[in-house]
Amino acid sequence: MGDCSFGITGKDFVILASDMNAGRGIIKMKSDENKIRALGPHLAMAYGGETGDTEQFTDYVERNMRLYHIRNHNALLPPAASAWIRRQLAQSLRSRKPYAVNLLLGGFDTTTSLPHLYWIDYLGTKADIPYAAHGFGMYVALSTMDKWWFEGMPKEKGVELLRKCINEVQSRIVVQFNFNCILIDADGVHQLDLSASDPIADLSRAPEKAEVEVPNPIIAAPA
Amino acid sequence: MGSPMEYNGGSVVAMVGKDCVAIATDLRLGQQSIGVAYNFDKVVAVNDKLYYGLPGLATDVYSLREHLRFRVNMYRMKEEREITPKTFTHLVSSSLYEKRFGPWFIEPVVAGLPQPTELDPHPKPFISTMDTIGCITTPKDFAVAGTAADKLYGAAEGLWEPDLEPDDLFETISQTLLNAVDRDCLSGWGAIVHVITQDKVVTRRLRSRMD
Amino acid sequence: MDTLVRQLSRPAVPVHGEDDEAYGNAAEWGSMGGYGNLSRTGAISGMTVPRVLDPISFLATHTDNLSTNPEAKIKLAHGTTCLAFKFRGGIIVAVDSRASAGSYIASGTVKKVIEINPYLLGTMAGGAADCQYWETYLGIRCRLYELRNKERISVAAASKILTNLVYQYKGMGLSMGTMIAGWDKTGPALFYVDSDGQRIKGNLFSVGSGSTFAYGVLDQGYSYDLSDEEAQDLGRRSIIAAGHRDGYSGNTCNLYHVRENGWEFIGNYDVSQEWYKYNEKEKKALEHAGKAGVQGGSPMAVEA
Amino acid sequence: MARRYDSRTTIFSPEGRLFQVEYAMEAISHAGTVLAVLSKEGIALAAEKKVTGKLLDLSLAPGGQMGGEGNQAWLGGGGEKIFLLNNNILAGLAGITSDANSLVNFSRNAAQQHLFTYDEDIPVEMLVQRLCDMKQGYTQFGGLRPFGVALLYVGWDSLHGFQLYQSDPSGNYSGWKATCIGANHSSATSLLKQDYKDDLTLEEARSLCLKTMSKTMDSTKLGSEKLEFATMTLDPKTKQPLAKIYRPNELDALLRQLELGGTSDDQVGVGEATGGGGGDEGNVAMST
Amino acid sequence: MSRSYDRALTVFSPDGHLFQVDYAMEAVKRGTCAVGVRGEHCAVLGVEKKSALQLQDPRTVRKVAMLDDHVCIAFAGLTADGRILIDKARVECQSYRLTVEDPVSIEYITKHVAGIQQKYTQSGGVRPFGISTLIIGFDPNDDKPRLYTTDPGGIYSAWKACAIGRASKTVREFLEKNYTEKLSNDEAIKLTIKSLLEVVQTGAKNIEISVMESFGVVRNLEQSEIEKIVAGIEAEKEAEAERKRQRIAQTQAGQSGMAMSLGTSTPTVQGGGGDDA
Repeated sequence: MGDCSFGITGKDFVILASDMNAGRGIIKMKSDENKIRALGPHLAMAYGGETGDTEQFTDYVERNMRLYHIRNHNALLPPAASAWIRRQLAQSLRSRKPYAVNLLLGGFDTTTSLPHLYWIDYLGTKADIPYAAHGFGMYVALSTMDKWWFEGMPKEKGVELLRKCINEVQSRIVVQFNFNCILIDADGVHQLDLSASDPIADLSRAPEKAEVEVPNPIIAAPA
Repeated sequence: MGSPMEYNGGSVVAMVGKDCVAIATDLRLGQQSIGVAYNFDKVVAVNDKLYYGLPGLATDVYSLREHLRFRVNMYRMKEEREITPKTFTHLVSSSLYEKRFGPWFIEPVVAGLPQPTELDPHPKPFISTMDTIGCITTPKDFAVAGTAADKLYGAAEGLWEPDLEPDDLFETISQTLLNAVDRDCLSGWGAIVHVITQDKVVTRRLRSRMD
Repeated sequence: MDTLVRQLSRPAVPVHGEDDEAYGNAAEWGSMGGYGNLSRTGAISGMTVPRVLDPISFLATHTDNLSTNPEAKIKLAHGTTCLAFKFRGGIIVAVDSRASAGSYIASGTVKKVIEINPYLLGTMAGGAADCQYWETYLGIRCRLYELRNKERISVAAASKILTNLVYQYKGMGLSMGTMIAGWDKTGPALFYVDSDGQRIKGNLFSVGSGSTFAYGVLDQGYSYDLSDEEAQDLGRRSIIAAGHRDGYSGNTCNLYHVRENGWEFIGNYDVSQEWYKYNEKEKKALEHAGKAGVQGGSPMAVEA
Repeated sequence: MARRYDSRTTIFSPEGRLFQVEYAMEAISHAGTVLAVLSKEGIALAAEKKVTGKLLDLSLAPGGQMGGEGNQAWLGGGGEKIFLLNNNILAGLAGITSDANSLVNFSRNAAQQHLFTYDEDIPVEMLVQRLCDMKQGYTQFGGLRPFGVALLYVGWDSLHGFQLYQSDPSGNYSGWKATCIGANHSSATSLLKQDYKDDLTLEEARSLCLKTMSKTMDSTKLGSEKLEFATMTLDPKTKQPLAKIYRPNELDALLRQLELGGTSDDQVGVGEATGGGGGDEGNVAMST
Repeated sequence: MSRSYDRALTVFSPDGHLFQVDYAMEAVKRGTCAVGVRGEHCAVLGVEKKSALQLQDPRTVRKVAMLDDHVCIAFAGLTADGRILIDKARVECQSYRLTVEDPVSIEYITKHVAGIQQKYTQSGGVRPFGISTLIIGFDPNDDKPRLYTTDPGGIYSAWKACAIGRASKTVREFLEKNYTEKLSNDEAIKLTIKSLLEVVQTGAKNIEISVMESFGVVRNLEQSEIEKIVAGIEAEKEAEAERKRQRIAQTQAGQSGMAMSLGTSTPTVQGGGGDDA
C-alpha cells in the first residue's frame, strides 16, 4: 500500500500526520487529498488502504461517532472509540467484503487529560502505543521514532520528531509525498502547518483555518 | 501473507507445580517481521485463580478475549459464583467450535486452581490447551502454544519436573519461555509470568531480549 | 544434437556437462584465464547448472529467491541488517549476526562481514552460502590481481569483478546484497553489489530486511564530519535499531572501521543489552533536553 | 366509563392520561422504601425489606449469602432490593419483585453489551436510559403492561463522577443529589431536603441515608433483617469504582454505631461472622 | 382477547374521529409549554422548564435537544415518548449524512419525525406518541431560518411562530397578535420569552431558551441573560401599566364616578401587557 502516516503522543497532545496522495495504480491523481478525519472534538484518525474502502469506512465511523455524541451528550473517549473501531474492522474481516483500511487513531481524553494513540490495521489488530506509523512510514521511520521519541515530549519536540520522520520518508521512499498534519490537545483538533517555521506558535494564532472539519460541540444543558 | 497463526507472532506456556500453576507469555505484537508493540499481553485473568493465554492472530485475540469476558461475566452474575477452570475450558472450546468453518486463529492455553470444595478439599492444579477449533487436551505437566511452540516443547521437556514449589515453578517457566523465544524471530520483546497459588497470584515482568 | 542445441541457445552462462567437470581446462590462457578453474568469462567451470533447456526458469520454480514461493525446495533466509557509510574518518561497516530459517533463529553468531583481505570488507545479506562463496572467491581474485599487478586492487575493480561474477548467474536464484568497502589510492570507497548485477557507488548504504530501520536512525544522525567515536556509535546504534524492530535481525552487532591502513574490528555488541543501555541513556538525555516532566509509566516501559 | 381506558395499557384516556402507568406508580408507593444520598466521596443506598413470615429459608434464597465488596459483591449476589448491575452501578428497586428481577437481568445484559462493544464500563446515565427506553416500550406497545418497578441507580463513571438517578414505570428518569422511592417517599424527600448539604462526606451521607430511613420506616429499630444497605465509592488505590453491599453483620454494626438499632447476632441467629454470614433463618423477607 | 395484540388501537369512530390521536393531543396539552419563533436571521426555541427540585441534578433536566449540528427540537407531552422519538430522529440524521453526505434539510427531518408519529397511529397494537414537537434549524447552504411543528397524528406544518403544550392556545393567540415580520435576533428572543411569560408565572428561572443564528451555530442563553430580558419585559409592562393607570386616572377624573371596575384591577405579570389595548 502506497500510504504513509505517523502518530506521535507527547505530554499533553497527540500529533497525526498522513500523506496526501490519491490515485489509481501507478498514477497519482491528486497530491493534496486530506486523509485525516476528525471524529469528534478530541478525536481524529489518519487512514490509508484500499481506495474506496477507506472513504466508505471513514464515513461510517465518523457518522457513528457523531451519533453517539449527539445521543449521549458526550463523545466517546479515545479508548472506547478505539475498541469500537477495532471491532468494526474485526467483524468486517470475516464478512463477504472486508474493509481494507489501516488507521492511526489519535485522541485526547478530557477526563484524564491524557493523549492516546492507537495503531489499528485492516485485520482489526490494535496496539496502544505512544508513537506509531503505517505504510511506508513503518519501514523507515519507526526506528527514527524509537531513537528520538521520549516520554512527556513537549509539542515542539513532537513536531521536530515528525519532521525527522517525514524527512526520512521523503529521502528514502521512491514515491513523493506531501504531508497533512494535525495536533489534538485539550483545546481540540488543530491543523499544523509544517511549512511554517514554528507551527506550534501558529497553532494558537489561527486555529480556525483547520482543514479538517471539526464537528460543532453540541449544546449542553446549562449547569 | 503467510499463515495467520504466524502473522503477529507470540507464544504462551503454562506449567503445573505443587498446588500451584504458572502461565507466561511474551509481549511482542508484530506485523510479520516488523515489531509493532511490546506491551501486548496475551494472558488475561478470569479471576485470581484462573488465567488464560491467547496466542495467535492478534485481532482474534482481542475479539475472543472480549467474547469470553462477556460470557464469564454473565456466568458470574447468573450463577453467583466464579467459573471453574474446567468449565471455563469448555466455554472456550465451545466458543472456538462455534466458528468451526471460519475459525479463530488462536490456540488458547488455560491455567487455574480449582476452589477446594467439601467433596474435593484438595483439587489438582489445572491446565489445558486447545487447537483452533476447540479440541481440548489437559496435560499433566505443561502446555505450550504460539510461534515458539516447538521450541517451548523442547525447553519445557528438558526443564520441567513434577511437584515444583511456586518459586521453582517460576524459575522453570521463566527459563523455558526466555530460552524458547530467544530462538524465535516472532516472539519475545519482554515477558510476563503469573504464578497462581491458593492464597495469591505473583506476577512478574521479565527483562528479556529486545531483538 | 544436444551440444548443437546447447550452443545455439546458449544462456549467459557456460553450461558444463558432468563429463566436463573432472577436467576443467586448467591450461586455458586468456586475458583473465589460467587461474585454477576459471573460465574465460569469469564464471567458475566447476559450477554445475541444471541440464535443462532453460535453467533460469527452471531454477525460478525451485528457488525461493524473493521469499514469495513457499513451495520452493531451496529456501533462502533473508533476515539481515548490514550497513556501511563513508565519513571523514573512513568507512564504518556494521552488521547483525542473526541467521533465521523460517521464524526459527538458526544462529545468533553468524559473521556477516567477510574479511576479503586486510583492506577490503564485504558484507553478507541474502543467501549466506552465496555471499560466503562469492566473496571468498573474490578474495582469491583480488590476491591474484595483487600478485600480478604489484599493487592493491581498487575497490571499484574488486566490486566490478564481483558484479560480473554474479551477473553470469542472474535469474538462477542467487541471492546476495553486499557492500564492498575498502581503502585504495583514491581513498575510502564503498560499493553496493547485488545478485541482479546492480552495482552502485555511494556514501551510505544499508541492506537486508532490517535495512529500512537502520536507515531511519542512520540518515537522521549522519554527517560526513562525524568523529570516529560518533561514527562508530551511529553505526552500532543503527544496527541496534534494526535488530530491535526487525524480527529477522538481531542477536549481536559486529562493527568494523576501515581506515587508510586497512580495516579494524571494533567489537561485538549484544543487541539486546545495547538496546537497554541506549534506551536508558538516550531517553534520559532527550528528556533532559526537552525539559519535560515525566509522569507515570509509559506503556512501553520495561521493568527489570 | 373510565374502565374503557385503564384496562389496556397502551391507550390514552380522553384526558390524555395513561392509567396503567399511573396505577403502576401507585403500586410502587406501597413498596418498601428505597433511599439514596449522594456525596462527593460516594453514594449511600438503603432499601427497606418488608418482613412478613417466619419460616422462609433465606439461606437458599437469592442473596441468602448476600454481601461483599467489589468482585465479591457479584458472588454474594444482591439481596432482594439491592442489586449490582455492573461493576460501577448499583440499583435499589421498589415494586413487584418479579418485574424487578427481569429489569435487573435486562440491565446487566445491556451493561455487558456495552463493555463488549466499547471495552469500558457503561456510563451510568446510558444504562439508565437504556433501561428507560425499554420501560417506555412497555407503555406504548400493545398487549404489554408497564413494569411495576421504580429504581434508584447509584453509580460512577469518568464523565460525571458519582451519580444518582431515579426512574419510574413510565420510562422517565431524572438525576438527583438525594432521593427516595416507595412508601412514604414524599415525607422522606422533604426530610432529605432539610438535611442535605452539598459538601457531605461519605460518612455523613451514610448516616443521613440511614437516619432518614429510620424516620421513614414504620418500625422503631432498624436491623439487617429489615434493611439492605450498599455504598458506591472509589477504590483509594486504583481509583476505580467500588461497590459494597453490606453483609448483615456489617450493617448491624453500622446501625449500632449510628445508634439506630442494629440487630445483634444472637437475636436473629445470623451465624458466624465470616464467609458472608448465614441466612436470617428466623425471618422471612418479601418485598412487595 | 388475544386478537387485541394485532388490532390497531387507533380506529375511526363512527363520526370520523381518531380518538386515540385526539387523546394523545390531550397528553400534549398536559405537557410543559414550548414556543418557537422565527426571526429574520434566527430561529428561537423557548421552553417552560419545570422548576428543578432542590435536590435534583440540573444536568439531567433537558428540554431542548439537538438532532444534528443544525437541527434543534423541543417537545411537549410524555417525556419518555419524546426521548424515543428524538433518538429515532437522530439516527436518521446521521444515516442520511452517511448515504448522501449532505446534512438533512429541516423539512426532511420534520417529515421523517411526523412520518414516525403517523405510523404509530395506524400500526397494530401501538398507541400514538403522546408528544408534539417544534423543530428549528437552517437548511445547508441557506440563510433562512426554519420552524416546523409535528403533532401526535403525524401532521407537520411550517410556522413563523408557534406554541405547543400547556396553554398553547393562549400563547399562540399572543404570538398572532405580537408577531411582526423581520424580527431581529434580539426581538425574536424577546418575543419568545414574552410569550412564554403568558403561561410561566415564575419567570426566568423556569424558562430555557436556545437560539440558532445560522447553520450549526446554536447557543443556550445563560440564566442571567434570560433574567435580564425578563426584567426588561417586566419594566416595560410596568411602564405600560403605569401609563394605563394614568390614562384611567385621567379618564376617571374626566368622567368622575364612572368605570370603577377598571381602576381596581392591579395589573399582574400575566394579565398585563398590550392585550387590553
